[in-house]
Amino acid sequence: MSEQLAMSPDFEEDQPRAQEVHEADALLLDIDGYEGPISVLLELARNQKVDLRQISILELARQYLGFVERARTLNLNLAAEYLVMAAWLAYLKSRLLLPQEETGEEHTAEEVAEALQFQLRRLEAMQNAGEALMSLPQLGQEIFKRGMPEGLSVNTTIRYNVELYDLFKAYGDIKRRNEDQGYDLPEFQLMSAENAMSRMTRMLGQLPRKGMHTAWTTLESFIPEGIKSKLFGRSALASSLTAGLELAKQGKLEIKQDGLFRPVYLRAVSDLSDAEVAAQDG
Amino acid sequence: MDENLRILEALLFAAAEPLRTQDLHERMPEGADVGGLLMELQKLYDGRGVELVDLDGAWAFRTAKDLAEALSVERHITKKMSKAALETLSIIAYHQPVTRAEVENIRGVATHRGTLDSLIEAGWVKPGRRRETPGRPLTWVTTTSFLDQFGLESIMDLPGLDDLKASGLLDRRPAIEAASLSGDLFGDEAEERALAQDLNRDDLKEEDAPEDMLEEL
Amino acid sequence: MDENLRILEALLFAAAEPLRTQDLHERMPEGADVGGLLMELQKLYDGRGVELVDLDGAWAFRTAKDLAEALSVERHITKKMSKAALETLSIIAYHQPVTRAEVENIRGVATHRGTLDSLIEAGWVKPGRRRETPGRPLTWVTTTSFLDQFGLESIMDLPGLDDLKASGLLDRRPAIEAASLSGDLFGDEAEERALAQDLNRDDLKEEDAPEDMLEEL
Repeated sequence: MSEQLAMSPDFEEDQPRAQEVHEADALLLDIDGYEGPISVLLELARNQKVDLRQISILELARQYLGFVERARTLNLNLAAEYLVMAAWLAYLKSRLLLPQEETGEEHTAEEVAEALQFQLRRLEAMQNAGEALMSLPQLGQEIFKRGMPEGLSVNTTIRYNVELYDLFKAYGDIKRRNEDQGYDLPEFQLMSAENAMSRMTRMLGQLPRKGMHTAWTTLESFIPEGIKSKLFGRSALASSLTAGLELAKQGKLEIKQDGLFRPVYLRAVSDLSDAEVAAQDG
Repeated sequence: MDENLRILEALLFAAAEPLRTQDLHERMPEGADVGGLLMELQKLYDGRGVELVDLDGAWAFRTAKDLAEALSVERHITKKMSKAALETLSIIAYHQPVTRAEVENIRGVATHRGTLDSLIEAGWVKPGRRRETPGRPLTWVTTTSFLDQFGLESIMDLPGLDDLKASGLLDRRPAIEAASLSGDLFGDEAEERALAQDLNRDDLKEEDAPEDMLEEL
Repeated sequence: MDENLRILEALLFAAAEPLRTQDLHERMPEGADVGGLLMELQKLYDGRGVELVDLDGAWAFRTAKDLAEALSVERHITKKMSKAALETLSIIAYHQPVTRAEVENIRGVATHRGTLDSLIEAGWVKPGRRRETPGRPLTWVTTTSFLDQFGLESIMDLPGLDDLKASGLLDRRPAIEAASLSGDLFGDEAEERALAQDLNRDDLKEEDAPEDMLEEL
């Protein structure tokens, strides 16, 4: 946007006055000494030689755009941030000049101008404060510390919080470790797949039958009741599912699940045909 | 001379760096009235070539400020601080505790690597508490060495601090918030006039026709 | 206080090395009676925590010699000993004189250099004679400080292995017992609740079943 702005013939008609060309040149010569566009804006504002509270943001914007334009004329490459600032100022300028209208922006152009002015005043205050700091008498320049400090020493003595018991225990640990060669596998009580299979086969026979199929039953109802061990409970669930899958493969039951993490249902498949079932019922 | 006063004097003379009252408590004999002894010692050295200075609770002997001229032979040549570093230092000093983002906001530029580093290396700034806002950003504050460097007793002695406070310029918030929320900016008649002038400047209107600007944008 | 005396005091304080009378003449204001001022300053500091001393014709402030002790602090730190150090110490205590290789052999792990160092630093072990075997390895023995630390009269007072067993110190660790005796599967309420939770988490809710089952019936 700013480049378009800079190349616009209309804009070129807006030639900065001779004195400002000079100002911009001084700024551009020392551009490395400035910390970005705000720093340049502050320098331009100072050149207006008025209290920053009286500063004209419109005039400042015009000067800044002149500075950017001058850089272009001299074929100097300004960092992108300077061009972004130029675009922003051009926009602010247009908003300030246009009659007030509902732009839907959060802040009015005047508020934004105030903010910019505040920003410049605050930065100037900090730059002045920095100068004031540097003009204070400084250590090593005007104030001196002792040239040959003897220094203070710290002698640290360490006390160990160890008792005889700790010593014996450490020795005992070593002895025990040496005795405990080999590793005992911990015993786990689990439900075996065989156990689950026989249990499920037995239970399927007892389920109510109707038609070719018995009723759908949840997987958990095949698990023994009153299990107290979490581990045993999990193994029972896993083994029962395995047994169920095996029985399904053998065609003795059907398994269904409505979705991920939904209950698993099983039902027995009758060996008899529908007709035979009907005959039996009759 | 009181034995404890002698010990305190020797401790402060021997120490390479300022000693905090609590350091002194640790090193002084049991039951010594460190606070009272410090006062006594400071009085003893009042008006002398060497003075006992209180750096916000840390104590050190330093040559009297008014003897700068006579001591110029001791002066070391120090590297000049960069403009960026000085700006950052004064912002941290006057706005502390202040986050890096706030410093950048006030300066209007991102902080280059090395700017804050050089101040930390000089021992003039250190991390303060984290701000209890989203992201819990780290804040920066000045150190005892900073006070020592500039011969200040506390940060309340920073030059021009009261004026800056009164002017509302010690506001860490982004300019748009700070400016629009501070009543005096809008209430100020001079301000209003300045703004009105801005808007009524015929020369500006002639030079930069709004239509042209719009076209460009 | 005389201005020249103040300057002299500050000069001597700030100087990085003792200053000869001639140096002082160069640095002091024209016509100052350096010799007289030095005497005056020395008298002023007589009996204080800091003294002005004449080092073979060069002058400097020094903290009073009798306060040397006050300038260093004794700090006592209580530390816990690492398990490795404790084990190594116990092996040296029970098997002394013992070589490092033997210690490692008994412990069943390599010993870090720092482990033995910390025991030497604590003053509990020291090198004994060299073993008259190939390589003449150094042996390690316990010290008198070791006996003091643990309130032992002699290393003969260390309880024997049988005593340790009898006192239960060589028993299997309770943690191991708990793991191998996991017979108690039924009857733990906490376990039961955990299982119920597990089943609920897996969405294996019993409530889901009845309607579905009825539908099928």
